[in-house]
Amino acid sequence: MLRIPCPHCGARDEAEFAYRGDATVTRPGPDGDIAAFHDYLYARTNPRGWQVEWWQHSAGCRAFLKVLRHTVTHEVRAVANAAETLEVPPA
Amino acid sequence: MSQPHRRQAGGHIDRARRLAFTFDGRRFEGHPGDTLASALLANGVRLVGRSFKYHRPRGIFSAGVEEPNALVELREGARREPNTRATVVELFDGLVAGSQNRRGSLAFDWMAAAGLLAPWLGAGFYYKTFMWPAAWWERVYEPMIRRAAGLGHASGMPDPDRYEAAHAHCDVLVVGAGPAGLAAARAAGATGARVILADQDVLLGGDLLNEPGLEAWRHETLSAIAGMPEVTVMPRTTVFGFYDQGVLGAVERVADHVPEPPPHTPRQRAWTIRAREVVLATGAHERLIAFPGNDRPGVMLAGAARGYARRHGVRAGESAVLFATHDGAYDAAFAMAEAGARIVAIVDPRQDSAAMQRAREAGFDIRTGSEVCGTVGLTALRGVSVRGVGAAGRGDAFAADLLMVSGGWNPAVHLASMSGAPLAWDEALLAFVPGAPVQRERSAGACRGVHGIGAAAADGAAAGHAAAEAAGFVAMPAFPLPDAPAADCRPCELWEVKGRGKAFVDLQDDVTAADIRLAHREGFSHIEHAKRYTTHAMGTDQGKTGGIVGAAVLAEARGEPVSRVGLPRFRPYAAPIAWGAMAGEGVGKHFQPTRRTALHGVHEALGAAWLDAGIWKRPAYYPRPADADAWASVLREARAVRERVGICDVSTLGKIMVEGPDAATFLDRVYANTFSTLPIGRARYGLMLRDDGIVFDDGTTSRIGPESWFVTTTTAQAGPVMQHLEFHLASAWPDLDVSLASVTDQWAAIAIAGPRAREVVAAVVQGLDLSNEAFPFMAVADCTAAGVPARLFRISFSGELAYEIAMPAGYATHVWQAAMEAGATHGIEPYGMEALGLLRIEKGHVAGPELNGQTTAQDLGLGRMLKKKGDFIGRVLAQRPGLTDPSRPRLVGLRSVDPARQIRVGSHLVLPGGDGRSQGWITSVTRSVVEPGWIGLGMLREGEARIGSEVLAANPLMGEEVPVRVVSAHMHDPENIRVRA
Amino acid sequence: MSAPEPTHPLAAHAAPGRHGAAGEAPLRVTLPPRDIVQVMARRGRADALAEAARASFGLDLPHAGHAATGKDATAIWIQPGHWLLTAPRGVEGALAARAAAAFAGLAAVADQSHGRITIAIAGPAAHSVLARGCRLDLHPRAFGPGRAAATQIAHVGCLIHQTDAAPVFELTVFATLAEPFFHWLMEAGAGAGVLIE
Amino acid sequence: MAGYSGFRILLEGLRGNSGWHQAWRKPEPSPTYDVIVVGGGGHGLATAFYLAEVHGIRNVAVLERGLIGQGNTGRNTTIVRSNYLLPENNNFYEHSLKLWEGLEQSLGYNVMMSQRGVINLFHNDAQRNAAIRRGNSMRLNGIDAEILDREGVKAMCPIVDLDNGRYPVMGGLMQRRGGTARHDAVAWGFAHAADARGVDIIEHCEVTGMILAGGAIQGVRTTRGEIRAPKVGLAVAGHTSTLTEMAGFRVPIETHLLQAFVSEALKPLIDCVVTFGAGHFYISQSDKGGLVFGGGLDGYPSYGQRGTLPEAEHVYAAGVSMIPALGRLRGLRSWAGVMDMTPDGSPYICRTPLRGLYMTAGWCYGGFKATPGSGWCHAWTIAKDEPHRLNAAFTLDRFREGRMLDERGNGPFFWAQ
Repeated sequence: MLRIPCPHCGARDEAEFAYRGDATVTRPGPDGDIAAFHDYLYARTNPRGWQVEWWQHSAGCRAFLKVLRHTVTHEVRAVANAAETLEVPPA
Repeated sequence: MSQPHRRQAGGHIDRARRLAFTFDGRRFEGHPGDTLASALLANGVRLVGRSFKYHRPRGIFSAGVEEPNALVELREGARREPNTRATVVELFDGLVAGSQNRRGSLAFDWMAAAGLLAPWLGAGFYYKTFMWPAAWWERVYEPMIRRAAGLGHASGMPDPDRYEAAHAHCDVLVVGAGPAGLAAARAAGATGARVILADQDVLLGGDLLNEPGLEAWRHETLSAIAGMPEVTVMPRTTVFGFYDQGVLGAVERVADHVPEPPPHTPRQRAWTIRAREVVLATGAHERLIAFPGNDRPGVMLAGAARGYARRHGVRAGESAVLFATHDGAYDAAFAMAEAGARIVAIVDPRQDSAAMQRAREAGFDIRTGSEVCGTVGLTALRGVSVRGVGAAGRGDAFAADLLMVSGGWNPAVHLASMSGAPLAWDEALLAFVPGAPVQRERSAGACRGVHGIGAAAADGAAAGHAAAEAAGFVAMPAFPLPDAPAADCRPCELWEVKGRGKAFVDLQDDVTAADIRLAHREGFSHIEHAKRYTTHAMGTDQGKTGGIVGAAVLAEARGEPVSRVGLPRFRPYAAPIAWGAMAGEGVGKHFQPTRRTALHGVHEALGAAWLDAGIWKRPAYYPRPADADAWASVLREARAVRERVGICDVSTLGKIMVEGPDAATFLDRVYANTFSTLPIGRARYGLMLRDDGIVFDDGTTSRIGPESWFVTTTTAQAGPVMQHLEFHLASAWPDLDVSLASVTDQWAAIAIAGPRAREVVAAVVQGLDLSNEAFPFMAVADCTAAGVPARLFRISFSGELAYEIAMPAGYATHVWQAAMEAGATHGIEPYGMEALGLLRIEKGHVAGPELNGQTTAQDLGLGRMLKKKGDFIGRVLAQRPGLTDPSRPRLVGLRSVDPARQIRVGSHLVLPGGDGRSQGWITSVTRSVVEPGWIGLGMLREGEARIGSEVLAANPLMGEEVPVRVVSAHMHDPENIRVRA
Repeated sequence: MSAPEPTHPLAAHAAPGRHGAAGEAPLRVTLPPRDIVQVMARRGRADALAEAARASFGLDLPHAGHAATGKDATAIWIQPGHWLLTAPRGVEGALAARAAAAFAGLAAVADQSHGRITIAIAGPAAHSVLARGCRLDLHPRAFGPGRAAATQIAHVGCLIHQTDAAPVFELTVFATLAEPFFHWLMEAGAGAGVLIE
Repeated sequence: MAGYSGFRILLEGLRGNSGWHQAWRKPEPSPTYDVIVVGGGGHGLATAFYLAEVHGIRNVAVLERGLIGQGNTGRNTTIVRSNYLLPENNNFYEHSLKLWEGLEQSLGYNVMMSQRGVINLFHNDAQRNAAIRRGNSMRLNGIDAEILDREGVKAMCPIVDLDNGRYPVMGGLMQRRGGTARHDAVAWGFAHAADARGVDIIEHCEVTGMILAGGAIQGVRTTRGEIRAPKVGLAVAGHTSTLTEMAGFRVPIETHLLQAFVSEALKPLIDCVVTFGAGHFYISQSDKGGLVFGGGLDGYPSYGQRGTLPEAEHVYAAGVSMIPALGRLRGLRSWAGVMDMTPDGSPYICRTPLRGLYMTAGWCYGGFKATPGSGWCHAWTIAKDEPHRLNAAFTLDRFREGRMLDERGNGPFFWAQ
């Protein structure tokens, strides 16, 4: 079971969180065209390894968090607030 | 009722008390401290079950969770538990058990005829036959196979017992309370760390329970642990799984040792344990040796026989042969001799060893360099054949009723493996031991190959210290460890004795060494393929005693070392777990919480018929004695709204307070239509799209102040909309200063609708001019209603003049009653969801069935709402050709041509005289009060062009085909005169 | 017409008296009436908001995971920039009006007095009862008086605020889900016994 | 090689079962093939079988990085059905179901296809209406479907508690021709039959790179050397993104894990496949007697092939809610597969941006029942370099065009399908 260290609430069980997609894609601005929105919504790197993801602490503080997590080991290495940037470590 | 095989004294048995039980209807007695297996053995019951495939007679093979054979149906009636291992059932007074997987009696199971067909029933035979004729599989072959297969019978009745979930946190979790686990818990506990010590047994001590000489140390250790306030001891608790990030699952058997749970007590409790550090002290399972006839009742693991003799004071046999490949098993012979059994012979493939010397000094007949090559007996062992290792022939016969076997020990690495740790081959022990940990865990004692009580305890103490230190605690001084010489458990390599007859590697599923070799011949040479092809190690025991033996047979066939072959991957669960325990208490009525509005009691008092809307309970309609049926109630309620006035609880709609300097900008982006232009004190219907251009939700949203908005959502999407808003604020527009608060629970809401609504509302609400000029359609104002603060909206879902009064939820009943009183003279009637649906279908308002996540704004006739200027969620991708395709089905109204013929939601629309292909479908249906008959809404290709024509509502599922006329979706008051009245 | 007494969602479910087993140390349960206001800080106005809270309510707005009690109100951190301000039940809307006045321009204020209800539990069984559904570590080394945490118990969102080491926990839940939550609490407490006061 | 039959079993039994040979050869890879299929699960093996059987293309290699049938083919809950709403889906799955119905005879291998009926329970009007729409869509496309009332459900599956206290059962949508099959045998049967037609099945051969030239694929690099072919088909459920990354493009796929469970073996208790409508849960009973059951995704991307407790607890709770008699039975094992989840829940069988590279992917958790249909359509697409009409809609480009196949309207969220 995942335990995600919420920067506000501390380590909490996976059951309190909701995954909300790849956080490395950025929503295009008002000038975005179909291709840009297509890539934002659909095209995925889907790495077998480290990935930065959106998770909402939905049953806790409701913050949307960026979580650096490994998709094979499930290790959570870093959690940040939405405005912060998390770097994906080299493979 | 004597217990002829019970010792006079010794062991952890309370001989002063007697417990009566029955097995297959025969009455027996045992004592507290017994397992069902030990009590059966004490009474001389040897035949306990039948095997899976060949229905061979089987007895008690082990003394623990690893038991493959002695599976029984425990208890009766709704509490019957099939496949229960007699070796772990604590005996209680009144226990009832029966044998399983037999046709006829246990002694004369006619399914045992399958054994005669064994040459044709080898591994995977069923993949190669039963193919012709094709139709026979379901009719003939499969039912035959299914009846023959399976083990015990489920009761088929609802389980009467209750289960609990529970959560725990600790610094150090110690799994297993044998010598290593006890020492680990004591060492870790002494540091002040929070420790949980869990063991599946009722008595803690593991192998110490077989050593009377070490009882003092066991007691002293337990009392030391009991004195540590932060150490929690959990007996009868099986840790079944090691999950990511230090989370383990365990099941505590709270009331399995009594006939039924006492009041307010669950049968079992499922623990989720979060541990910073884990010490695995799970011990080892003794392994079998594959030799012909190694399954006969009376063939038993040596350690089990020793345990029955020492712990339970039971002789598993009166004349015993020991077949062992290492010194660690010899104590079984001494234990049996102490217990009064005759040791017929000790058979050992080795030539000499320290244990042999001692055994020889004790006067035992040792057959060195020998192996057991066969057994005799039908439903119980009568004799054993012994020959020189690898020799030909049948060997020498020895009469015996117990054959104790030990091929070495398999460390119980299940949890370590589940934690992610690789397994490493230990050439000395001929066993897999845990490799380098991946998680914060360490193994101690026999589960990593450290045998002997003294050595295991020392290993456990070190692990406990290390774990506590790793968790940030300071290690404390050492404590005395048990002084016990360790026997050498390194076996000589002997996995299989080849000969005539079946040599089983998996006793439960009847997998023989020959099956493994057949699998190899057929190319299923990898252990995972061989396992699946033969079902080796897939029984309830998961191959705990024979898994490695099968791997070794495969290794020999492949000409490779066992270490190369490996074991199949370990998956949860370490031992089978009760379904009810995993489910916990959130089942049945409590599977999901029931959400109730503040007016729930009002609806109850009105005798509402209920419906489920997500987790909400909502009134469907309010039946009255005079109503002939449900439709009569619904039509009556709807007619009241169309003709007079009705009142409805609309509290379940999602309500979100949106406030801040950027609130208007935010709403313009999340709604497809414009909100920033909305004046204060006005509401507007809003449409939200998803980013993919599909309609997400709708609702009316009001401007309460310059920066303050009151957003409503549909009932179903309240949660998703909130998350959608929060997500975009956090991820896409972090620059916007907007606060969101869900106020769904704070505000209850009542709709009052109908031509007389104004009079009723005017009588309830104070301080507002309700004239059409002062308070027109889509007006919003704060007010007082029946003396409580409230907010009034002039909005309509029904197509009539209507208002919604929102008030703090605690006052909802008060306001409802005030409205009912005020409406009495106007003939007010409460209406439920069915009438609400009727009214909105007549009006052509879309709702859940149309907003189903597959429709665009254009599909729903709402395309004109999309703003032309400015960005909003869904704008770009809504322009994709597939979504703007004019041939997409569009929303239309439908009316049954024959008013008496019912149409149904889910019918497809097909063209009369056409090819029968679906041109659309019906989304919503009701009977109409405006123009009697059946009407509906639907999605239809070229819908607008077909208005006025007839199509067929095809419902082949129910054998119906009903002509319907395509009409405008807005069947009632299309000019909106009534809502603006 | 004066405002009537609001209906409590548990009025029909929390009859005073003993429930469950007849233990010597039952879980003691009360339903303290509370006014509850959600306070949501404006962007960049945290310092001014904190100052206003000190001035008007005599409390320091607490950090994540904590609660702070002032002269007549308690503030509980619930999410970044959001607090629940609670006080014993008073005149309808008065706490919200006070907060709105005190925090004008600094925070949005939403009255939640009817949207949330508070259940207080006390007694030595409180920890083990909560452990039946609460996934958090409430051990004195990890939690304690003045600590607060939002979580989920039996599928219902629950704000846990420990007010006393005795221990006493105040559990604040959504009003429309109060009944199933209370049912869970009664079931969880049945083994120890429950005394509804 | 002699085929399998009851007669041969009789013969072999009489001579000590010594005459059985490898069910498929273990060849060394050749340097070139006409077609390489990457992935030795059911879909890849079926692709190879139909290439040989239908299109006469026998110079085919199936490259499997581990053992055949050990990925999702061996990790599912063995359900076979074609009860879909959208015509693009139900026509495809119906074709697949028809292939299933004759699979034993086509392959000469008993995959134990058991048409015991699949019932989707519904618990409220909205669910019933959706079931009727789906059932009628099936019927109008020539697929069997029946609507069951409460008594009908009781007759098919008496152990279901119709009144489960929270969400009483209103009825069910049943596809009688749906059922289960023995998952491992599907891989072995396709392997056996493809091998017999000349296909090289090469295990322990992991693809590590793609050989590209001029915008077209030339072959693959593997742990056993370079293998060349003008056409390469991917059938690597769960790992599609890893392979397409080698080919230089991204696909609309996120890999998620799905748990499955089996109970201890029992005498016959449940005779059909039944799904709970009020929570994620479905169950059937294997011929060996184990109850095979599962639920929804754990909810986050994972290649880990292991599930976690919270979703398992939900599955068990839903199970007891639907069938209270399950409470005293025991869960024996749990495991997880990793799924290619797509943003509309529907698959891809198509050409790719790279010439000569094809894929069958994105099966979400519907891959097992699709096995023969997927292989058949994939083989067609490879052989003809264009899709069959049955898979014409299963393209990667449908999201650019706005032609999603969103069966349940859950929106563009991989984890919500």
